[in-house]
Amino acid sequence: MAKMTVDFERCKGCGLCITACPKKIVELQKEKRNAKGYFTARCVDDGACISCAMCAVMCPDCAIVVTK
Amino acid sequence: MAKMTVDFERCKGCGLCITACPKKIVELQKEKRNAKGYFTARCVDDGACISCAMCAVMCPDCAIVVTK
Amino acid sequence: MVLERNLMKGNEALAEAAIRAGCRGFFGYPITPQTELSAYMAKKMAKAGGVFLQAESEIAAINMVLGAAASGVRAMTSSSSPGVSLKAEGISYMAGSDLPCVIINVQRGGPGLGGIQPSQADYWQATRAMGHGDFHILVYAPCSVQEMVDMVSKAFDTADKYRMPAMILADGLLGQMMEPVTFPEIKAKQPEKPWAANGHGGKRNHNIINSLYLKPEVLQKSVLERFERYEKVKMEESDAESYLADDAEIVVVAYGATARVAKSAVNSARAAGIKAGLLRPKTLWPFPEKQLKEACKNAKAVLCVEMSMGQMVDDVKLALSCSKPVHFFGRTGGVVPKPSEILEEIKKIGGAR
Amino acid sequence: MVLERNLMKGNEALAEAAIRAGCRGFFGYPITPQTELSAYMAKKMAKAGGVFLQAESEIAAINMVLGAAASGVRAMTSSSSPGVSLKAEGISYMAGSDLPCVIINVQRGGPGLGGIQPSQADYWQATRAMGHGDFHILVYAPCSVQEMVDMVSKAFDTADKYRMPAMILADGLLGQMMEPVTFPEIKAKQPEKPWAANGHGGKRNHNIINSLYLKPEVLQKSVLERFERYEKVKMEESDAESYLADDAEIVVVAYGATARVAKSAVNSARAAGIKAGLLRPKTLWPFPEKQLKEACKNAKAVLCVEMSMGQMVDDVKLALSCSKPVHFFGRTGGVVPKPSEILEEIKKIGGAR
Amino acid sequence: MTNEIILAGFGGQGILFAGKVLAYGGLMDEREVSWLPSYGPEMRGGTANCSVCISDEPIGSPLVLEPDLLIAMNLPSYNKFIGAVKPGGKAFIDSTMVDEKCQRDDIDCFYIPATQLALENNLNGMGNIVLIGKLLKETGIISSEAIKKAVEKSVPPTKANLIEANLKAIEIGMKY
Amino acid sequence: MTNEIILAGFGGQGILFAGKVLAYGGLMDEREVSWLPSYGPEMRGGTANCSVCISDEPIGSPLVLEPDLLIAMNLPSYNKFIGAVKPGGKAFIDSTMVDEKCQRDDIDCFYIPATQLALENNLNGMGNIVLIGKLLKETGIISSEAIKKAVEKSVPPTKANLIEANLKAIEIGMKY
Amino acid sequence: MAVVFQRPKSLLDVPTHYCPGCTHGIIHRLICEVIDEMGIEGDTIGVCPVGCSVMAYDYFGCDMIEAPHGRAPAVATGVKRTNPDKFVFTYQGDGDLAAIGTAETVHSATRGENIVVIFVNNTTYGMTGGQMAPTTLPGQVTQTTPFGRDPKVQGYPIRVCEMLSTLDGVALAQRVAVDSVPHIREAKKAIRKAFENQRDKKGFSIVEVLSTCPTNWGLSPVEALERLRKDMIPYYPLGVYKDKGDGKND
Amino acid sequence: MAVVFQRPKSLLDVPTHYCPGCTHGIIHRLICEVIDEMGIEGDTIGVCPVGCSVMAYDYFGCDMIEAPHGRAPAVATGVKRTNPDKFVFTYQGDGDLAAIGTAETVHSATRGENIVVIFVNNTTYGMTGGQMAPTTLPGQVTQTTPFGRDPKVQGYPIRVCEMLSTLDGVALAQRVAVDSVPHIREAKKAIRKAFENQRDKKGFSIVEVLSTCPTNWGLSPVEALERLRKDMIPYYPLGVYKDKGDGKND
Ligand SMILES: Cc1ncc(C[n+]2csc(CCOP(=O)(O)OP(=O)(O)O)c2C)c(N)n1
Ligand SMILES: Cc1ncc(C[n+]2csc(CCOP(=O)(O)OP(=O)(O)O)c2C)c(N)n1
Ligand code: SF4
Ligand code: SF4
Ligand code: SF4
Ligand code: SF4
Ligand code: SF4
Ligand code: SF4
Ligand SMILES: [Mg+2]
Ligand SMILES: [Mg+2]
Repeated sequence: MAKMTVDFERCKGCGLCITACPKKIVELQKEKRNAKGYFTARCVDDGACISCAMCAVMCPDCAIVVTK
Repeated sequence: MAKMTVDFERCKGCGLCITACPKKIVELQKEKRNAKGYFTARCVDDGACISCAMCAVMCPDCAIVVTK
Repeated sequence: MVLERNLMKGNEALAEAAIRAGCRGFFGYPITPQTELSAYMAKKMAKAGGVFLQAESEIAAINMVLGAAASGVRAMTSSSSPGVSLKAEGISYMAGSDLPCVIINVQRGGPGLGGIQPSQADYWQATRAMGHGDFHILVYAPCSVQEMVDMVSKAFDTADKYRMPAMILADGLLGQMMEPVTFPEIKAKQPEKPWAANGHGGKRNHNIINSLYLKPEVLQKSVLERFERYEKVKMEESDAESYLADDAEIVVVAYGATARVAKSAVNSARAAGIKAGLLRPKTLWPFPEKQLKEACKNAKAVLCVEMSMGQMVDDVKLALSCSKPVHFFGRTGGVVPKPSEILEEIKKIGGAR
Repeated sequence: MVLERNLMKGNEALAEAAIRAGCRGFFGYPITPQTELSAYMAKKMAKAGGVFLQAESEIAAINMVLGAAASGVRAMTSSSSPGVSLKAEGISYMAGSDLPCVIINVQRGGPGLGGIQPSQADYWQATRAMGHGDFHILVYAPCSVQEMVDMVSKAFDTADKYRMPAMILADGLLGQMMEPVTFPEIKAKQPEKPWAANGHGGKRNHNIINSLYLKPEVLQKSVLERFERYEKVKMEESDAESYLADDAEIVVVAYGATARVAKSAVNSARAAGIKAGLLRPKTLWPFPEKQLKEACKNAKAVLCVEMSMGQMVDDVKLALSCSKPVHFFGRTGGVVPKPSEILEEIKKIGGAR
Repeated sequence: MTNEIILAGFGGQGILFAGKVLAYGGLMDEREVSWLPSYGPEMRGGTANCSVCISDEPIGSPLVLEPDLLIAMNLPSYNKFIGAVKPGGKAFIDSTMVDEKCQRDDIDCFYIPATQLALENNLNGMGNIVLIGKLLKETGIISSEAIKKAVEKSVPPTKANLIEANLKAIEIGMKY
Repeated sequence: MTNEIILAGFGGQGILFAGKVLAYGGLMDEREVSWLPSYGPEMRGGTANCSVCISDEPIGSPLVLEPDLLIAMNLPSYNKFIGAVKPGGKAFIDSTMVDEKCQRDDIDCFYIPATQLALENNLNGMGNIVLIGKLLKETGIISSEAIKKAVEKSVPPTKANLIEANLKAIEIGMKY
Repeated sequence: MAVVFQRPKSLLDVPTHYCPGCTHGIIHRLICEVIDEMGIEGDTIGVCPVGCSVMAYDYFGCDMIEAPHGRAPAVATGVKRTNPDKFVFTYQGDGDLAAIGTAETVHSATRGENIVVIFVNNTTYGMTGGQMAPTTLPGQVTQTTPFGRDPKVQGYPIRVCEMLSTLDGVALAQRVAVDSVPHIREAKKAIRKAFENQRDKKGFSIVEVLSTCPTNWGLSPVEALERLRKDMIPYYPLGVYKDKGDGKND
Repeated sequence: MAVVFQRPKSLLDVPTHYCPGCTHGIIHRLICEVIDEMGIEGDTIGVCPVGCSVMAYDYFGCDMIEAPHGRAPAVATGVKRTNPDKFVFTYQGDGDLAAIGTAETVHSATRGENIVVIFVNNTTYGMTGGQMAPTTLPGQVTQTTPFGRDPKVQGYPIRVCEMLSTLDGVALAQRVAVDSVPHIREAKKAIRKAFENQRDKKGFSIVEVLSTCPTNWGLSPVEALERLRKDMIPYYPLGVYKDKGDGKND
């Protein structure tokens, strides 16, 4: 299981998590909008993730869970 | 004419002028109440009055006129 | 046990009665002619285990009441006309949030700063439009210091029962006068308030006290539900005193301090051979329509007497379906009508028949 | 000259109309659904040589209006229901100080925070008790963006004429919608205001703008004088639109946005062979009693339609001296009634005859 | 039977207290009573007055406009109210404070140097109660047991030591 | 004859502007018109929609609940309004944004990849106007001179350079 | 024989309703002296509060407006904004300005409204019979603090000049007193500076005047002055809290 | 596999109505983290403002009350005074707290009400579509300052922490921001301290949080954070403006 997971329906695609990630491994996917119409964030390199949770701390919508 | 004169009907007998006079020559008379029922102030020693107007400056009711 | 009759100022009696009725939060702001109420609370409330706080304004006061009431505490505020206007928004919020409380208005002459003498010119505000939106508050109209006492405790109970604000609509005369008064023992227990926001302790879902409903249909539903409760209130809570009305050909309608004067006039009229009677509404909202109709069953004419330009007249006409002539005699701006003036009016109407 | 018809939002049209009517002081505080009015003023007022200031609250805003009006300037404020409640004290002061001004209420659903959709539930507040004390304000009820424009300038003129506050009682629908509108040229000159407190320049006694009268008799005199003026206002200023009422057996009474819907329903009713008509009050205070009576002369029943729980009903009954059955159909909380619903009611009443 | 009384004087002369004693007196006689102060900004440092009603029937307006009985303790209040006394009424005037003599012949006026009497009897400031004594003597509207109880009721517990003095002041007035 | 139209989509898609163009079009044809936005907190970052009425008679309620004509520019608004369209009505759906196909057989549905078409024609963000073009083609509710004037009226003076682009977008829609 | 001291012209020659020894009267006179000296009576509009000075409109010779309780600065804003060339001042008590009117005070200050505010701090609500005011001192007995103001329960007094001097719109915030002739002279200078600021369009000027309420303090007028000196000045130190001076540090 | 980060329990698991990237959401979470850590959800009553966070009652798991615009501190006072053992906090925007609610803010502060005030400063009225707020920066374009806020006309922004720290009743006045992870961590500490102050009966604690309004600023969420950093923090310096500390200097 990935260390950083985004709740697809909760994410609003604001991109704040992207700015917070020290590993620069968070991106907005451009494939599928959620029901509210947003392209959501995701971690593109699970291996590089250090579970620092900075993305989650920055997320205004509590859409991110981080595990270790 | 006296240097310090008190408007008999305007004076409320508060005594603040008394505290202000450097010559200690202001007093409340105890003889006659004005229409509002107050014993009013007066200068008891016109000769000693130096026309400093401190009594008048202190009077909340603008009841004092000072001349020189 | 015979309860001792003591002389007490109306304003102080209101305060004592509130404390006895279990009021544990009083928030007020000084204004003549009701200042004694706060002064009394300042002395007595803390001893009764309650809170007296002088707020920074009438607006703050009503909102402190809102907070205390939201947490389930019996709370009260008191003011006089201009100060009550400032509470309009807050009272509308309390009504919209289904919160009980008691508001005292010791009316004075208006509009604006007006004067500080007795008046009844806030009738419309109290009964029709204490703020924006569709809502009502209970309005009690005492006519003696004793009735102030009795109505305060009634007001708290009824406010709790229907979850709505209640007002005691008094005036400077009643607030300032001393009369003999007794304080009956309070027996009724306060109801549970499972809706209160006072900490769920992990034992229930969180409670929300709120008046916002962004979806019109949902807001409409909440208003309709409230108006159903109002229907019940109308059925059960309207109250009036009927005096010599049974055979009365002229019924005087007056409330509060004015009703005292009117009663004297009615007595004089009877003494002069005129069949006069009195209907004194004790609740202004709900207006005692049934009682008024009953009181006027033999009436040829009705005389409404108020310390205002005639604000209750509409209610009197509507209650009677405009079926009888409704005359008006009023004084305003702090002038208290004289019994002789009212008698004069009664005679005029009697003669005009 | 043909005046160009442009599409304009109701709120913006109100602002533009006020500027053209000579309003030179606008003081407001943001609230949905009337924010565009302030935004428009922010852009345009300074260019017109006037003052736009966003106040710290509705209370500050109405008191800035009081100040500007006291100095003789045409001044206006605007808000929506909860914000209008906060102005209650200030409006009562302005009435008590005989000051003209214009107040806009773009009504939304209440009570409390309520919602932000259109409503007419501040009728009682506007017509009966905009604050404490015995007083009235002029209340205009536009039903289109064009009428908003026309009534703003009428309101300023009439307010000045009688030295009393005037209100435009609109709603979220009228405020938010765009419709074609033209701005007729203003020709009337503003009246002199020798009573204004704007500096006596050593040329006259000092002017005092005040509502305090500590002697009850003096306060009463000032109220009585004001009510004499009100009588004149009632005679001269009440206004209504009568539509297909002449032979109508069912007269619908509705104002503002609701009247638009009601008109559609009346048309449908006529199409269905029912003799329906419409009486649309354009002034709510003074209420157009004469016009209503005239419109109902052939009516068997009256249907009052409002976006409220039925606040105008009393006025309709009283104007008709309760001589005809007055039915009510209402929606509240921001729900706009549908023409079909009103038609249904008309049919029901028609059938019930 | 209804007694309508106005008491008037300067603030500080104990006008409201005297009115309260009367009202309590009526109450102790098991009659209906009311007490109403005039309130307003002019109270402070200015005149004070109050209305007292004592009656066998429920009291209508507690506001007395035309008193049967008047107590006047200074010139402004004397001037203000003497004309309002009902024909046949009685006025009790502190002659220490009021020089004038009433010209009306349809009322009874009593001139009592109440302030002076109080002072002479070491009851400084109890001229108000001396006047009450005189009023009771001339009208008998309150029984003597009642007035005693009334004084006890009216004096706040913290000042119980003043009860005796008040009773003495009443006596002085009664005897004048 | 009355046309009741709802336009709906995300905030930012130019829904209110498109409605204004329609309303101005009606006005230019000297008909009665009204335009009413849905307003509320959900507007921001959420859905936007507005009601437009174009009529030969005075307009009653400007609030359209059951449109004859619907323009839907995203899935939530499509879902919200498609069921409300009057039988016999027409729906214009931006198929770039809405995948679904309507199941109703009592209305006519037109699927236009409007956002895509705009993009392809260097008219990024003018999918709204492309849809207007299509609507006009299928309904003819506004004359072509009127719609030209309407665009001129609707575009703020500071952005006059966009008039051409808008007209082009209408053409694209008309041709689709 | 020269007149050394007499009533200023703009202080109307009528008796006031103030209690004996109440220093409201002194403050009135100082304002009028400044108005006379600057020759601006005809260009001045005063705004009265609700408080003991509610009837000041009968005493000042300039045009006057009676404002709702606490709202004088908003009323003054309405006048001044639409009459920028006139002088506008408010006269307000501590209940009026620092309790119910807090928002209007703070916002007219931060907006830098070009008006003069005369703030009469007598640590009580005089008009309504002596209740606690925001400025009531700790321990002070009032009608609503019968056991003395306890800051733990009724909160701490507000020091208005200190608070307002944190706001950029304030040109002058100065506290003065009227308990003695020297202090009265200083008070007048402050009031004069405030009016000059307005003339020079410098913005919001507030002069807080420590004043007495012998009646509700239960003291003689002379004792009241002593209390002002002994109890009030230590808690409310006199002085200039903010002065934008010649405008260079705007 | 250990969970390093997840939603705090007292932040209800429902979608919010906030715009994408609006930092209201972060501030909500921080409060809930503190509530959870202190284990006080069941003893806490929150008071919502009128503003974008008006519906916060749907998001916080504790009991909630919706106050009229600006009156949250008065409502909180009513709750806290009658329920002294419960935790009470308000959550307010800059329009709510610093404009219409100024009097309630100042007075609950000077009374030392033992409550927590979370003050979300986003330099605009978010809810109503972006009008000028008391904290709108000079030059900032809003719906009601279409030509940019001109302090000479619309007045100067209020610095709330600076103003309130002049009041004796204030236990804590601290300004924080949520533009970066370190700042967010600091913000949480401040909120924690505020709640601990309440537990320890120290009085009024206000935490001013500099926040964004991407929608009304017309910026993307990421740009909005940059504006917060570049424009807001210089005008509203972060830091502790008042801290009664361990109560020894009470
Ligand atoms: C809205 C409103 N609330 C309350 C009052 C009652 N009131 C009259 S004066 C006053 C306080 C006056 O105190 P302050 O401002 O300190 O002036 P002072 O009398 O001490 O000079 C109050 C509360 C009122 N008139 N209007
Ligand atoms: C009495 C009253 N006035 C005005 C409003 C309208 N209103 C709603 S929210 C708001 C301002 C909100 O701004 P802020 O407090 O800064 O919160 P934000 O939305 O920025 O988070 C206003 C003025 C209202 N609901 N009630
Ligand atoms: S947990 Fe840290 S490293 Fe992993 S995605 Fe989040 S911010 Fe990046
Ligand atoms: S911060 Fe949260 S809401 Fe924003 S893009 Fe990242 S996961 Fe989505
Ligand atoms: S003028 Fe000076 S010396 Fe003369 S009485 Fe007055 S204070 Fe005394
Ligand atoms: S100060 Fe004035 S009012 Fe007071 S006693 Fe002296 S003259 Fe009379
Ligand atoms: S009550 Fe106090 S402030 Fe008012 S006039 Fe009397 S002494 Fe002055
Ligand atoms: S409008 Fe601004 S403050 Fe409100 S939710 Fe959107 S971004 Fe946040
Ligand atoms: Mg004071
Ligand atoms: Mg904000």
